[in-house]
Amino acid sequence: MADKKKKKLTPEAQQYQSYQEKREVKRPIFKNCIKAFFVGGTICLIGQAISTFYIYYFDFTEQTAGNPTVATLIFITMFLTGFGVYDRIGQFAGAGSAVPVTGFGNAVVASAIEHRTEGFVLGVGSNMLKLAGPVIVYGVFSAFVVALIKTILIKWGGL
Amino acid sequence: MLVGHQTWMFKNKPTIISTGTVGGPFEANGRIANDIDILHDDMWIKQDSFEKAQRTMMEEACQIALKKTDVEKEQVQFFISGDLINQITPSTFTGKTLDIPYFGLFSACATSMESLALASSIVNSGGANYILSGTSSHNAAAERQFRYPTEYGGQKPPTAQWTVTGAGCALLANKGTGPVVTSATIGKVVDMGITDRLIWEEQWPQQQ
Amino acid sequence: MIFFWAFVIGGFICVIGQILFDVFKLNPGQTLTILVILGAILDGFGWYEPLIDFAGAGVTVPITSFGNSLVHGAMAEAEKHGLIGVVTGMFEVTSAGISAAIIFGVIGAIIFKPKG
Amino acid sequence: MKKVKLLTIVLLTITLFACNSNNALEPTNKNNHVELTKISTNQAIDQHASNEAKELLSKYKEIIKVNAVNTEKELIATVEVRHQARLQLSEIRKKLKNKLVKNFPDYKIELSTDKKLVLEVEKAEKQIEENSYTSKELKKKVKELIELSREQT
Repeated sequence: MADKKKKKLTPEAQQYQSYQEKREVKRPIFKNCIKAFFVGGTICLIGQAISTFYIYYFDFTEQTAGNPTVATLIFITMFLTGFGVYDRIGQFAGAGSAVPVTGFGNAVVASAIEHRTEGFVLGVGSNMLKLAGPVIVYGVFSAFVVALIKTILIKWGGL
Repeated sequence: MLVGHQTWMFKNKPTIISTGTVGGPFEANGRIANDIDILHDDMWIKQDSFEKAQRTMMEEACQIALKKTDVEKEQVQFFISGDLINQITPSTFTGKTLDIPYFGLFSACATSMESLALASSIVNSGGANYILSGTSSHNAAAERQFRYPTEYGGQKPPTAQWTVTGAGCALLANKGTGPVVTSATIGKVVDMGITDRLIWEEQWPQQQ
Repeated sequence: MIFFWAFVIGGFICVIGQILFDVFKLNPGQTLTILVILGAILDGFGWYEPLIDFAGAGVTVPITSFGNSLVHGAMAEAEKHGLIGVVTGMFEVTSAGISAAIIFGVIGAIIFKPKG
Repeated sequence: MKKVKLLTIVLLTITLFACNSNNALEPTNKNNHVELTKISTNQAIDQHASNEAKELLSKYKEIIKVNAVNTEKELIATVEVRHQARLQLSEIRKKLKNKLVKNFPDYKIELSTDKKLVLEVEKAEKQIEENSYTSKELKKKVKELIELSREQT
């Protein structure tokens, strides 16, 4: 895998690494993918159920039901995180619980809860987005780049 | 005293006359639970942060070690200790509570033996009669400092390590009964290029 | 029918995340960042909207939709105000996820203590 | 390890490009699957246009459900399409709307595929059927529905 990295190391380190690679407990990739599929799919299914509920019983259309659905899922996540259940689910499901928006909510809520011992302003306030920060930063930046390119293409490229 | 390049031989028999050990809830389920003096079933130990809990465990360990002997706290010359947390605050605050002249160390897990080696060396050379040496760590405090918040649902790979919740303390004396520290070999820092895939890879890119 | 596809497509996106975890050995932060960027790019090509029509929450719940709706907000504003809209319209559509996370984060910090 | 990586990349690209097929949307003569209720027209509220629109739309084989109501100036129609066709939903919507605009030049046309609108228009149809709408109420309702269908966030 990391052939390039290996070349820079001393011979002892290379030897040790190949020894380590032989002994290392491999990640059960296939099993993890199956778990991620089912847990992730279930979370999306719950999301679909919530959004259908909003469409049927409130004044939301398919377009607008997305926002309250996300908020509801994060609300549920807050309790699962606070009661210490979400990290168990996360250990079991891996990406299955990290990729849905509940994972984003969990990252924010977990950081907020964790840093409350440092005070509410400098603890909770400044550390809350520690984990979710990269997602927001690169989400916004990549969206900016994509939207910029698309706008320029539409305006001057006649797309 | 120095033998070879990095080994000390102690001729004056520095002796561990007593020890104090404290463990957390995870350790209470382990195989050596019977050998731990105090087991807590709560990660917080009635403190308001994990770091304070770690300090409390260290204080308890020192007090137990002292209580097991008839040595008074005032007879102890030095307290040598360290831990994993930023600025080794749990150890430093324990030093404040104990009110004993204090050395702070930092060598991650190796702190336990490093403090013992240094204490033995001081006792052996006649620099002190009694020295408390020890170390402490707290799973949640370390997780949060080095990895993710404890409630974050990140998946740990099967090779992930688990930081212990506990504290250990040894009272070293120049005479008495107990195990004798005969020698100590000090190791070098070696980088074998192994990284913790969880987060360390970003913080410590492989150098050279 | 939409429930079935929400499950399958949502699960599939999570499998992509798991592959990034296990095969490419990335940490969660990097994985989520890549998925968000992927969502933004897909929307740039106009392929994300059809997926939403097809799989509903299966693509709006995974974090990829965050990138998608950021681009969407930016594009909607850009149509009205030109290039400046790209900067100002970003959070027009997607405020729900972030504001909900922050609000419930603070509430969570008030109610709960970490279990350790 | 390298092979696995390569394989995943190839699989990803295939899945991303695979959903790009484009099948044309053509009206057929027969379509048995459509749910369609014609509203008996009474004096107060003329629903001829809606009924015609429904018949027109029901000829497309992608469509499984049609509902429509109209006032004197506005016509709002909702369709539900077969799930496999939902990937081309925006194109279908555009095409159907153009068709309606061409066929009903006197009306302001609104066409939606949204589940919420389907439910609401169906409700409105039922109430017209039961004669519980005055034409004023209907106008208000249709205006509401048009606003709802235009909402973005």
